[in-house]
Formats: sequence, C-alpha cells, structure tokens
Amino acid sequence: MSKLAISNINDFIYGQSPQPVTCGNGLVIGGGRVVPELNFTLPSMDINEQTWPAVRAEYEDMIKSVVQRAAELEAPDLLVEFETLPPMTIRPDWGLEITRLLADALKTAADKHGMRTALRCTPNDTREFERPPLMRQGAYWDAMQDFFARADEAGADLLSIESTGGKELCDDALVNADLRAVIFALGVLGCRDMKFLWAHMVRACEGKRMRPAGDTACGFANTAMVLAEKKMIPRVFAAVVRVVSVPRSLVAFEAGAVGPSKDCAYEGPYLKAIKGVPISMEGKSAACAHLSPVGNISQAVCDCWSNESVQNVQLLSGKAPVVSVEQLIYDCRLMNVASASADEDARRLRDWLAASDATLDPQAYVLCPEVVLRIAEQLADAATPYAQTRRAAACAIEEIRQGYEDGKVQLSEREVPWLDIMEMALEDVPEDENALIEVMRPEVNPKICDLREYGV
Amino acid sequence: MSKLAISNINDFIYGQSPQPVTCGNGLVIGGGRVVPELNFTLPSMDINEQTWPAVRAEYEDMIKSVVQRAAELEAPDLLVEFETLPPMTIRPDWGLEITRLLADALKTAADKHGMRTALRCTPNDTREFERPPLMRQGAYWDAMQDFFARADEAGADLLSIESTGGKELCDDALVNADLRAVIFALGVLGCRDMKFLWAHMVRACEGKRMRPAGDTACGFANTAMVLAEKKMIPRVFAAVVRVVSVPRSLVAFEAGAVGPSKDCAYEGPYLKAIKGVPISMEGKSAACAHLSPVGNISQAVCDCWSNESVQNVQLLSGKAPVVSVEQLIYDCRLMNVASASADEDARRLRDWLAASDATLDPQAYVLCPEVVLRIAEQLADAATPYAQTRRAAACAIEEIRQGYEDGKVQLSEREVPWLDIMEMALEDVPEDENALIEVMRPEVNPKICDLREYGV
Amino acid sequence: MAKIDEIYEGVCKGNRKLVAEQVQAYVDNDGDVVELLNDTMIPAMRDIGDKFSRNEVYVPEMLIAARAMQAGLDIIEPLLAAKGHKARARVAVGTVKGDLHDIGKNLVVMMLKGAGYEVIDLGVDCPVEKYEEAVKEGAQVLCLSALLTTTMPYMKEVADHFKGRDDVKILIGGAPVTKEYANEIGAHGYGSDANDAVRALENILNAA
Amino acid sequence: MAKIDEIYEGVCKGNRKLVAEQVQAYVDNDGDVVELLNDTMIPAMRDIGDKFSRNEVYVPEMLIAARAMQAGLDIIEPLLAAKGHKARARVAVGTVKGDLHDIGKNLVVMMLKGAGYEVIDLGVDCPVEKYEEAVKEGAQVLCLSALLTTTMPYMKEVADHFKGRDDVKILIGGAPVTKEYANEIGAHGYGSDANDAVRALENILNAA
Ligand SMILES: [Zn+2]
Ligand SMILES: [Zn+2]
Ligand SMILES: [Zn+2]
Repeated sequence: MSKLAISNINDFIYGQSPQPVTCGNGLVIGGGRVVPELNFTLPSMDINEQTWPAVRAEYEDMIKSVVQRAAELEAPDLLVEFETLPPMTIRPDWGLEITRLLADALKTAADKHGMRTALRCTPNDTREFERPPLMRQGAYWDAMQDFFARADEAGADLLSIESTGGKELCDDALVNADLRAVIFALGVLGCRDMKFLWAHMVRACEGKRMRPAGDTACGFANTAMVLAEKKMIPRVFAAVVRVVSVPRSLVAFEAGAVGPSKDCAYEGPYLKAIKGVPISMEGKSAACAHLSPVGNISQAVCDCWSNESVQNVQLLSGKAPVVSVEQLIYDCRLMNVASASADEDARRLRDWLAASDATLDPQAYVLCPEVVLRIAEQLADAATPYAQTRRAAACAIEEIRQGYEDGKVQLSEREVPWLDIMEMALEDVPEDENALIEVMRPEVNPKICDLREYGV
Repeated sequence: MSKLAISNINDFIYGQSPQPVTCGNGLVIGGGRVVPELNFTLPSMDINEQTWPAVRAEYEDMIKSVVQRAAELEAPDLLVEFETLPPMTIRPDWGLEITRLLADALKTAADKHGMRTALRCTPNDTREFERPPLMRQGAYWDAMQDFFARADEAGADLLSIESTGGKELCDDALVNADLRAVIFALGVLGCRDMKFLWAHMVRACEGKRMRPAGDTACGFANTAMVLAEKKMIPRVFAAVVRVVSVPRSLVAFEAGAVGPSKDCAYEGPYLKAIKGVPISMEGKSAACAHLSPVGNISQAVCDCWSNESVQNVQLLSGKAPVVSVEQLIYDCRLMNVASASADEDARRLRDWLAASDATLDPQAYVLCPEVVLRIAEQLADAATPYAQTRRAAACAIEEIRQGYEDGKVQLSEREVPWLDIMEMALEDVPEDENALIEVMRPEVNPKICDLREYGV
Repeated sequence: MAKIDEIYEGVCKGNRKLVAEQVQAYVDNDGDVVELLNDTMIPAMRDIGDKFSRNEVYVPEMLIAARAMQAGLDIIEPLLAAKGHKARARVAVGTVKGDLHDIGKNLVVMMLKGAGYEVIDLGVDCPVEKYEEAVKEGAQVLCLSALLTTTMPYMKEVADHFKGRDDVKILIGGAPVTKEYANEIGAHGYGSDANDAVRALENILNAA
Repeated sequence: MAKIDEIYEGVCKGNRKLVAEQVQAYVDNDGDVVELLNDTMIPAMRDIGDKFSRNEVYVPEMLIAARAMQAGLDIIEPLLAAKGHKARARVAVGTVKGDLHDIGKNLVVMMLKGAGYEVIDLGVDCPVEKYEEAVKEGAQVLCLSALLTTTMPYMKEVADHFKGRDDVKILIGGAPVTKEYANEIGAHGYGSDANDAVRALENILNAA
C-alpha cells in the first residue's frame, strides 16, 4: 500500500488537498478553490527611524489598493503574504507593527466585503547574515524567536520562513555543479536545521490562532533555477537539485507544519503528494519577480497561486501590487471555473498546464503530476531525510533520462552528458550519512560554515 | 442564411479564423495557433535631437531582450507591435528609423532561431492634437500619410492605427452618459472618418508586402471602460458603448483591412464573427497597461494575445517588456496545448475563459461568444454603418436586460435603472442619419469639432 | 414664497427648471443671496460631490446637478456682484503641455465652480506661460492635470517655475499622478479625483 | 620538452595535473615564464571565458579551468616575481554593504585572476571603508557587485565617495544593475556577467 497522502493521479488536483487549512477570516486553503496569494514589498528605500512613517504609509497604500481591487473584482478569497525586510526581523517591533496594520486591513475587508482573508507572515532567516552563520544562538536567532513568539498577537494567521540552513555551502556547490556537496548541504545540514528551526516555529504556534505554514528551498533550488536560466549551470542539474530539495522541505511538515507551503517552493507538488498538505505555487504571474521555465506547470496542482513579490512601483495602469492581484484573481477564476464544472475538467486543465511546459525543460518535467507521484512514492519509502535526499537525486536523474529517451522531455545536446556526470558523482555519495559527513568535514572552511551549529 | 463569417458557435474559437493572415517572416495569424503580440514603449523620457541616441538604444535593448527571452522559451511565433510616440509620427523619419531597427531584429531572430516573426507598425492619429481637429488636411495629416507611404519600405509587416475621428465629441458624451451623442460621435462621425482614413491606409499597402491590419475604438469604448472602472459612469453604459463601437471598427474591414485588429479593440470578437478576420485581444496579461473587468473573457476567441503596452522599466526579475513576453508566451502555450488536443478542448477552454468573467460585469457579458454571435447577426443585417450603430445600442441594451433577468449577468442595484434610461435615450435617436445630424448640428461647438472635416 | 428645501433638492436632483424658478422666487422676495449661495446651493453641490466619492451617484448625475446649480447662479450672480460679494478664491485649471485629455480637467472645473470658486479654464496643452498669465489675472491656485506618464514630468517644470512665489499654490492630479509625486515636485496639494480636488483646494487655502 | 599546446588545452579542459606537469617541464627547460603566461595561459582562460559567453560551456567548466590555470600559476608566480614581472593591474572585488551574495562576486574574482590581474577579494557586505582600504593597498579599480535592488543604491554611495579621484575607477555589475545605472551613478564601467567584467575592466584600463 502506498505511503503517499495522494497516490492516485485522479486525486492530484489544484485547489484540493487532503488536509485543508482554515485560517484568518474564514479562509479555507486546499478546500476546493485556488486562492490568490499576494505578496508586495517596498520600492527601493531606506528603512530607519526617519523613514519609518513613509514605510508605514507604503504598506497602508499597498494593502488598501490591493484589497480595493480584489473587492472590485469580487474575489471571494485573498491571502496576503507579508515577507518582512531584514531590518524588520532584526527589530521585531517594526515587523510586527506592519503585521498588525495588514491584519487589521484584511479583517476590515472581510467584514466590509464578505471576502475570506488571511495574512501569512514570513520573517527573514537573518541567521545567514554572518559567516559562519550562528544557527542556534546569537542576536539574529534571538530576534527571530522573539518575532515568532509575538506574531500571533500581532495578527499573523500563518507563519512561514525561507530558511537557509546549509546555504553557506550550497552556493558554491551549485556553481561547481557538485552534486555531492549539494546533497551534503541540503540532505545533511539543511534537514538538521529544518528540524531544529521548525520545532521552534511549531511551538510558537501552539495554543494560538496562528498556524505553522511551511518553508521553501528557495535559497537552494531557486538559486539553481536562476543560474540555469542564466546558462551558468545545466538545466538538468537544476532539475535534480529541485527534487533533492524535497526531503529538506518535508522536514517542516514532519515537525508539525500544516501548510500552505511557501509560494516559491516549487518542490510543493511533492510535499502535497507525500503529506497531503495544501501548497502555494507561483509561475507566470510571478514573472515580475523572476523568470522561469515552469510558468504554467507550476499551476497544475497548486492550492494558492502567488505573484512571489512585487515592489510598490507605478506602472501605466496603476501600482504594481494592484496589477499582480488582478492577474492572480483572473488566473484563479479560470482554474476555479473549470473545477466547479467537474473534477474531470479540473484534471483536463491541470494536464494542459503541465503539457504546456513539461517537454521543454527538465525542470518543468520533474513537476509533471505523474512524475511527481512516481518519485514521491520512492521518497516516502526511505528511512531518513538523508536517505530520501540521496534517493531523490537518483530518482530524478533516472526519470529525466527515461523521459528524454521516451521523447517526453527535450534536452539540448550539451545537457545530455550531465546525466552521466551526475550519476557518476552520485556513486561517490555514501549510503551512510556519517560516512558523507566524514568525507566532507575536512573540505568545509570553518570561516564559512561551522558544522557544530548543525549538531554535526 | 446567415451573413456572418462565423455563425456556428462551434467554429468560434481562439487561434482560428476563416481568413488567416500570413505576414512578416512566415507568421500566420488565425491559422490555428494563438500568437503572442508584444508591445513596448519608452520609460519616461524626452524625445528630441539630443536624446535620440538614447531613444534608439532603448528600442535596441527592448527588442534584443524580448527576442532573447522568446527564444529561450522556444516560442514558435512572435508578433511585435511598434506603436510610435507622437514626435515619431510628426517626424516620420524618426518613427521609420525605429521601425527599421525592429524589423531587422525580428528578421535576424527568424533566421537564427527559426521563430516566425512579424512587426505591426502603429503610427499615432496625431490629427487629434488640435481643436477642432483637421481630419483631411494640414501638417499632422500630411505627416501621417508620409508615414503610411514609407512604412513598408522601413520593414513594417502590418499597418494599424488607433484612429480618433469623433473622439472630440465622444469624451463629453461619455461623462454625460449621453447615448445619443455617443451614437453621433461613433456612428456618424467615427464611421465617416474611418471610411476616409482606411481608404488611404489600404491604398498605402497596395502592391506591397505590408498588409493593412486594423483599428480600435480604444479612444471611445476603452475610455468608457476606464471611466466605469473608476465608477464615474455606469458599467452598463460602458458595455453598450462597446457594442456601439463595433460598426465603426468594421468600416476598416469594409475598406480592405485584413486583420489582425488592434489588441485594445475589445470589439474584436464582433469583427471576427462578422468579417472572419483574425483579431488581437488583451486582458489579464495587459494589466500592466490597464485594469479591466474582462481579463479572461477577452482571451476566449483571440488570435493574437497582447500585453497592450509596457514601459521599459526595471522590475525585480528584469525589464518589464521581458516580463510581459514571458507571460504572453505562457498564456499562448496553454491555449495552444488545449486546441492541439482537440477542437472540443479549445471550446472547453474558451467557455471557461468566458464563464470566468461573464456573470460579473455587463462589459464582460457582451463579449460572451454566444452573445456576440446573436448581436453580430443583427448587425450584419443592417444597411448602413449608422443603422448598424443604432441597432447595436438597441441589441446591447436588450441582451443585457435579458441576461440580467435570466441571472446570467449580475448588475448592481444602481446600474439597473440605467437600462431604462438608455432605452429612453435611444428613442430620441432618429432612424434617419441626416435627421440626427440636423438635431446635433446646433449643439456642436465649432471650436471643438468642425463637421465639415467629416464631410457632414 | 421660495422654498429653500426645493432649491437644495433641485440642485441635488439636477432639476434645472425648478432651481431657476425657486431661486427667482427667492430673489423676488428679497432673500439674502449670499446666504442662499453659502448655506444652500454650495452645500447641495458638496452633498452630491460626497455622494460621488461614496460611489452613490455617477458623474453624469453630478454634471446635471452642476448645470442646475449654474441655472441658479446665473440669476444671483449679478446681485452678488452688486453686493460686492467675492468668490471664495480665483483658481485656474489646465491640462499640461503635450497632454490633450480634458475629461478630468473639465470635471475639476465643474466641481470647483459648484463649490463657489471663480474658475479660469485654461483648456488643454498648457505651457508654463499660460499658467503665468492666469496668475497675472489673479489666480491664487493653479490646478494642473495630466493623464500621460510622458506629460506628467511637465508638472515639475511648472512647479519649478513658480517655486518660491508665495502668491501661487500648485495643486495637481490625474491618473498617473500620486501624492508622493506631488510631494516630490513640491506641489502644495494633490487631488485623487474631481471631488477630492475641492477638498485639497480647501486645505491649501486654509493653510495659506 | 614541455608542450605549449598541452598547457593551453590543459587549462581549457581543466586538467590540473597535466597543466602542473607541463608547466613544470617548461620551467625546468628554462622557458620564458612571462611569455608562457601572456601567450598561452591567459589566452586559454580568455578562450574558455568566450566560450561561456557564447553558451558553449557552463560555469563549473570555467571553474575547473581556473583551478587548472591556478595550478600552473602556483609554479610560475615566484619566477615572475623574481623577474620583476607585474600583474596587469591590481583590482579589488566586493559585494556591497547589506548584500551577502557571493556567487557572482566569486566568479568575477576567478575570471579576473585568470585574465592575469592581481585581485583583492573583499568578500561580501563591504562598506565604503573597505573599498578605501583596498585603494590604499594599491587597487586601481574597484569592482562592486550587488544582487538586491535594495543594496544597489549603495553603489552610488561608493561611487560618490570616490568621485573626482583620478586614481580610482569603479566597475559595477550584478543582476539588478544596468548599464544605464552605471552611467547614472558615474561608474566607469559595467559588466553584464563575469566574463564581460574582464572586457569592461580592459576598456577602463585602456581608456586610463
Ligand atoms: Zn523565495
Ligand atoms: Zn515569496
Ligand atoms: Zn489602445
């Protein structure tokens, strides 16, 4: 019997997840309808005592105009993400003041327009602001914990983070296309830090209204995607890194996170299949924040649909956050109209979204619902996060190779040899986690990374 | 027997038109696949002798980055629209220099990437730059004619315009929600100017590679849409103005234009149904240029899918034109994947796109494929553009009323009385065009509008 | 006997004939025209303006009200002048150079007139010289409108031109214009729509 | 007998062992190390850099080449120094204050070294003082990197700080950075990627 929460492709549909999350002002995520998730940020400006009133005014302007447009378009649901800026995490009073401002505006919108609304609050993982990062102590971590503890009171409905444990080694591993080092960064360090961090985040939500939502391997797999878009590393390598990041992001859900996962976690479909949690995704409507080869396929099984992030700058029609919310609402309308017609129709649209991109890029191919289910099945079976990570690499290479041979995904000529290169590299990754640690230990520069901060 | 080019709803599909247009470097429009149409414009900057090198550099940057991204995404087709800025129409050498630059870049892209490309060139209707406008003489008109005559040589594949005949009266008619004055502006002045103008534009294309494409009632019906979005005039009024603008835009095709119509001509579906020409449309992916209540339904039967226009400003991911081209390409991928699956699937997607918006706003409702066909049938039967225009108003009011009664489109409480108000206003619009002219003549301020310039 | 309530209602409903009749009756009855203007007619227009801001009426309804108001003003204006009554202020309104859009500008003109200001309509495509002329004709506040991002920068040129002149205040508005832009170029006020322009103008005059 | 061709190929292919062996053989044979550096090793790195710009190789391949090049440099550097050979120029590279991204910065360091420059790696999060120190240590050109739109404005602060000092040139790059921005803040050069940074640096030095 399958260990997956979703093992039948017929049940793997956008807007529906086995474990829906109800949050905020009556908003249900994964309960049948895809929800637009809007994120906005400041235009280029300093954040300090002097500029603080102007900072507040920007957020007031953004939330007001976004809610107004959503109401005009009669959007039934609206999730807003507030991703803090570093000064607002380092000084939680600031971040929490904006959290309160946004939460109040969303409550008002719910009362006035009957809109179901919620606020996701995403403080920064500021631990990465020094080298070697202190992961479990120090001023950055203290301020983060303070933020977690007070976010519920400030009105946050969902707590998320883009955590960075292991990133200090992963960057180099990526530009060197060094698969073993990537597996060490994600499968050993990343997974350990996730376990540590998410225990704290889940505890911060206990007995409160705020729910622990989810994380993202953004700093790892999206960095790889961006490097591949710039033709700096092979696309097949970035595709494998995406799958390799799955076990790390899963740790949050093992620790008690309930979803939705973070929008920029393109590993989301795997999380949904394995744990049944609702997921947030982003694609073509996040092109304002980053270009990608997965603009449509990322929509295929999403529960929230996001713009990633946009600065409050003026476009011809209006402010950029308003433009984004309009685009997201229209995308959601289409998905929800199709699924309201019939589950069969939701599956049709899902398959067209997937077919749009899957053949053109291996990074899209590994997000195909059927590929996801096949690999997820393998991962669910592994004993430890490390074993899952190692298996993720093997499965991804194998799936891409098979897909290429079957003509289901095209690879450019210079991509193909990298399948062998990665396979050979994987042979040097021991089955035993401790063995890998001992191989890697002498290679780690203590000025960059302190292994003790990971309990290694 | 129907006089429509498309009378069966089953044949009324995006990407397919009875009269496909082949242009540029092998690009086929309306031949089965929806084509992305990208428009870009300068960031805020002066255009003069001193800044000209910088202006050129902006266009070079825009076309280079857009073509590159389209190639990376393996877009098979790309239509670029160059809408000149007024100084480039007033001084055709400037506009044609940019035309040449863009045409060359698109040719190179076709050769290098095997992409099918074409350039639509849209000089401004600068005649509106004085009051009363001189429609058939004067320096503005002379420069426009010069531009038309030399555009083919400069590399334009399609010639378009957003013409403005009658706009000098229509603005006031719109803010006063004066249906009779709108009918006079569009059905009498607009239609006459279109006949005059398009005879010249079609002649400019004769014996050349360049094709006369189409026009748009942007300055009329889109102004109404924007005023309705700002809650300045009723949405039902704007919806009726949309339909009322159809006969005016049809005149271009009577005069020999072949399509695709201009992107911002939301009256496009009517043009396609009546004349069988391919049409360009814009919606959610043009939110950067203007917000609208028709973000999805506008896609339903489009042949080109456009972003309307975007300035070359920096967003988080890159320059805004690159963001737009990526979004358009993904939208087109989805439509083309569905239609490649089966015509039945194209109809499914079309119907979901339509159902997304149709019930929420009368302006969306009048773009429903079945509503379009019913009204178009009535219009095709009328003897003159004026008779068509008058009938368009009556049909639109009637369809909206019926749709409202049948629960197919919702109207806010304060919108409903406007159906009666418009119906009563229509009773004051004589069947005989000359009778209306004589009613309106004394009301026209000669400082604003010179009727002789319309042959009236 | 004139009915004050009917004049108020007549303006709000845009009943031109009723307003003219009742204002004439009021005048014939030796009513105080300054009082009529300030306590009835201007408040009626403010009422309709606020209704527009609350999305309760459309612009056409506001325009009809303005025309009804004007019908009353036509009757009382000579009497006001004879009494030495002065308008609240003299203001000039124009769309800036290069920009031919007049919908927004016309609405502002109409709302300001309805609020009791003396308005010089400069039309569209106004170079700085035109605003300068208006100042010579006594305009205390210049209202600048722009609909294009390409013409918006001209607002800064006008603002720069009048910088440091205490007798001239600048109020700006239009689709691409923001409050921040108003601050940036040193304008004295910003109106988000025609009715908001009245509020902004009042703020400017009260601050002066 | 050392094989010049094999050194060239060895660098391109990233064959560290081969390069070390052959360079050693060349040195043992009293070959001219300046000639080896300028006519073989630097051109080999330029070759691979150009291949990257033409999308023919990936960064990891470029990095392997750089490491092979370094293996050769380790052997000849003492000899170059003894001969009084000077690097083409001394340059400093750092990511600006508030920005911790080092991927792009590291690539620039690597490409500049491969092109024969002496490079001071300032690391990430560099305040203006750090660039000032580098100048004191003899850096003629400062290469500034930024990945965030929020940290990009700091480039202007650095550029302003060194304005008017003929001995210091500024070269900038990074994802959000554009050529226009470089002009705007008065930087002397702009690199669109790591390889382009080498070209931009050459332009700056040739112009100086
Ligand atoms: Zn992210
Ligand atoms: Zn995000
Ligand atoms: Zn238009």
